[in-house]
Amino acid sequence: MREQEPVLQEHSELKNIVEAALFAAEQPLTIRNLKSLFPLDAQPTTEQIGAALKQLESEYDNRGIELRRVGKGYRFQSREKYAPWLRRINEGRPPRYSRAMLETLAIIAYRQPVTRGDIEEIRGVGVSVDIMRSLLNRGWVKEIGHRDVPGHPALFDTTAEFLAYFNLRSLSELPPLKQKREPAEVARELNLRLPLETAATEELGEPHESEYPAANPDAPHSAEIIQLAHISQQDHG
Amino acid sequence: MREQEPVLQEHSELKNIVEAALFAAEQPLTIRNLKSLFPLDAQPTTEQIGAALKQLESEYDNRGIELRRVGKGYRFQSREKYAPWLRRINEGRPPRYSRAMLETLAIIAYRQPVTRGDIEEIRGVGVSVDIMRSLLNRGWVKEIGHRDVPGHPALFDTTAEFLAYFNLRSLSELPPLKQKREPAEVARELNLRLPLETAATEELGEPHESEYPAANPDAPHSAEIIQLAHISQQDHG
Amino acid sequence: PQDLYIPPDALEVILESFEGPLDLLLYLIRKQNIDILDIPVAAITRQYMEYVELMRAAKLDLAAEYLVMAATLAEIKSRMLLPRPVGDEDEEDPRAALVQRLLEYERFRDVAQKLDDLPRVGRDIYIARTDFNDPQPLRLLPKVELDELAVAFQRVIQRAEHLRHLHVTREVLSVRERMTRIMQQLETHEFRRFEDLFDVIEGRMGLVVSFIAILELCRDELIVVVQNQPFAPIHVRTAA
Repeated sequence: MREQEPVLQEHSELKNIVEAALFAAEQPLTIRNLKSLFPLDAQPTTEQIGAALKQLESEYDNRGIELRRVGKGYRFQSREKYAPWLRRINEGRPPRYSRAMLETLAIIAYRQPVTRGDIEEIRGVGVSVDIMRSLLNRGWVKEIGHRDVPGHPALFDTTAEFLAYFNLRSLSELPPLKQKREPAEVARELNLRLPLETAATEELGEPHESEYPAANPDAPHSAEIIQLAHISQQDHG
Repeated sequence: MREQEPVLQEHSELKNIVEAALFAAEQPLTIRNLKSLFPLDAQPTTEQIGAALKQLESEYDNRGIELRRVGKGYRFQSREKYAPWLRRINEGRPPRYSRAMLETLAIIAYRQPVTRGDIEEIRGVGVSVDIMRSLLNRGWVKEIGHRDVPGHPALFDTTAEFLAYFNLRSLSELPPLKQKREPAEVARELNLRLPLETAATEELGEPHESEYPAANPDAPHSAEIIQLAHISQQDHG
Repeated sequence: PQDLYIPPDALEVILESFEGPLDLLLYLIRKQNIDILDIPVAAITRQYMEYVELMRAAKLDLAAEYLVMAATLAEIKSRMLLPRPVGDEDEEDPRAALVQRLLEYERFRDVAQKLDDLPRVGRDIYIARTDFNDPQPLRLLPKVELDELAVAFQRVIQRAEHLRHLHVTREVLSVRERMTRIMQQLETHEFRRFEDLFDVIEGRMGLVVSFIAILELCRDELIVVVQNQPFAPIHVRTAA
């Protein structure tokens, strides 16, 4: 029986489990990983796993995918020669910029020139180096100097390429904002670091009702329920 | 040449590309998706793609994984019988869903499109925002518009992801819903079973043998509950 | 009588497991092997109310729908008591609407269970995927619409307004800021008396904020609070 081990039947369960596991796992699986799929009292030997892998490797010869060893692990991957076709899978779905990226770009476009600190202040959260780097790499944003304050932070504005991409003749063609308030007021707020006093007086007692609408009034339930609760209490009390 | 099309060579490039693409894609791929892998001037016909899929299906017969259509797309997936082994790859336990969530999902799936009100009507209790949000976030359910009644409540139906998650080719593969009993029929049966005289006596506190046969040992139901109420009060009081 | 005793914890689990009044009613009906078309309303109402009382006693969040159903049952019960003209076949049984709802809910409750049993991704089946081996990965540049830019800016402004609104109340006495200040104070002095970290002039809010800041710093294990013996002075130092 021992010498029979390394030779597996064409569709042995062991081989099938190893195969399914390699496809289901997100990372390459080591022989140790593969062993641990089995309960302790039914664990295959390293040789058995090895034989299954070998068998799989040869079965996928000439197919669209291949079994590869990476480091100590094994995984299936598409064959390199089919890459030109596979690239088109994602073509229909171009990647999208993150919210953070779009907001950063928007702030630079509408409020240029700005420093990273300005952007962070407006967004209320930090701006990662990656975001700035991507925008610079894309050629939509450039550094145009430094603000003359302590630390001399870099100032950014948008480029001609940015205008060209969005088909704009000038920044004045950027879509206007649908303001609820005076644009000048908003602009002032965003451009300036408002001293605390100003902010306080401006904001005190201004309910933001439009932003947070009151709960939907068409809830006819509660009155009805209270009434019924009365009935129920009468009946049982 | 035409009649030769559906029969593919064992390792045709077309079949290999389809295979590699299905494995590399993040979602199930439709025949249309698969066609679009090829340049316009070299696009295979629907029949050719279909033949490749068929061939792949049979080649993966008896392996650890299988080709399966879910919704309109195709994907490779592990065979159900190997789940006990594969569960050990991923540490976390597979999620379990509450009855509230499953019932809500079932009502949407069988009755689509439905409003939240429809769901609440059937279940007899409110549908929590969390459940709807959870279903929407999982991508199993989507809003497809509003019902043209006062309040314009949102209408929901299930998505392709729902089918894919539950391994279904179409909604018709959902487990059958028990036949609905017509209101008229129910009313008639109720009347048949309730002679008028019985109605009167039953409610006048006379022991009703058929309801609680004295011989039946698990009749003292209410006593049991009252006793439990005591226990519970001790525990919480 | 094997199920006579249910431990209170288990009882709570049972009570919590009801998905609403219809579910509870179905349970009561099923438990006694009653035909759903032949519900003894008086008895079921009594049992239903007992369960509802139990839920109340267990201090469970009792959905309002349970009370609505109690009222409905009471109404049906009283209607059943009313004498009906003999031979009037058209008069609807008072239970008809409820039975209809129970039957309808039961269909979906049962099928939801079957839905749960369907083989599903991540539990019974796993998606078979491989890496895409691409020697020259194509760098697709994301597309952006001009409108998206405007929407993004709009969103930023709205959030900035909201944030600033919060700022006003927070800025005056920020716990975070106070934490920083305390850390600075501890940088210059290795040990500081606990009381010295408070400034009475700031008033009660200031004291509270300082106290919360100290608790936060303790929790983050940035500072250590020491007291050598009961009623001895309390000292604070940085954890490092």
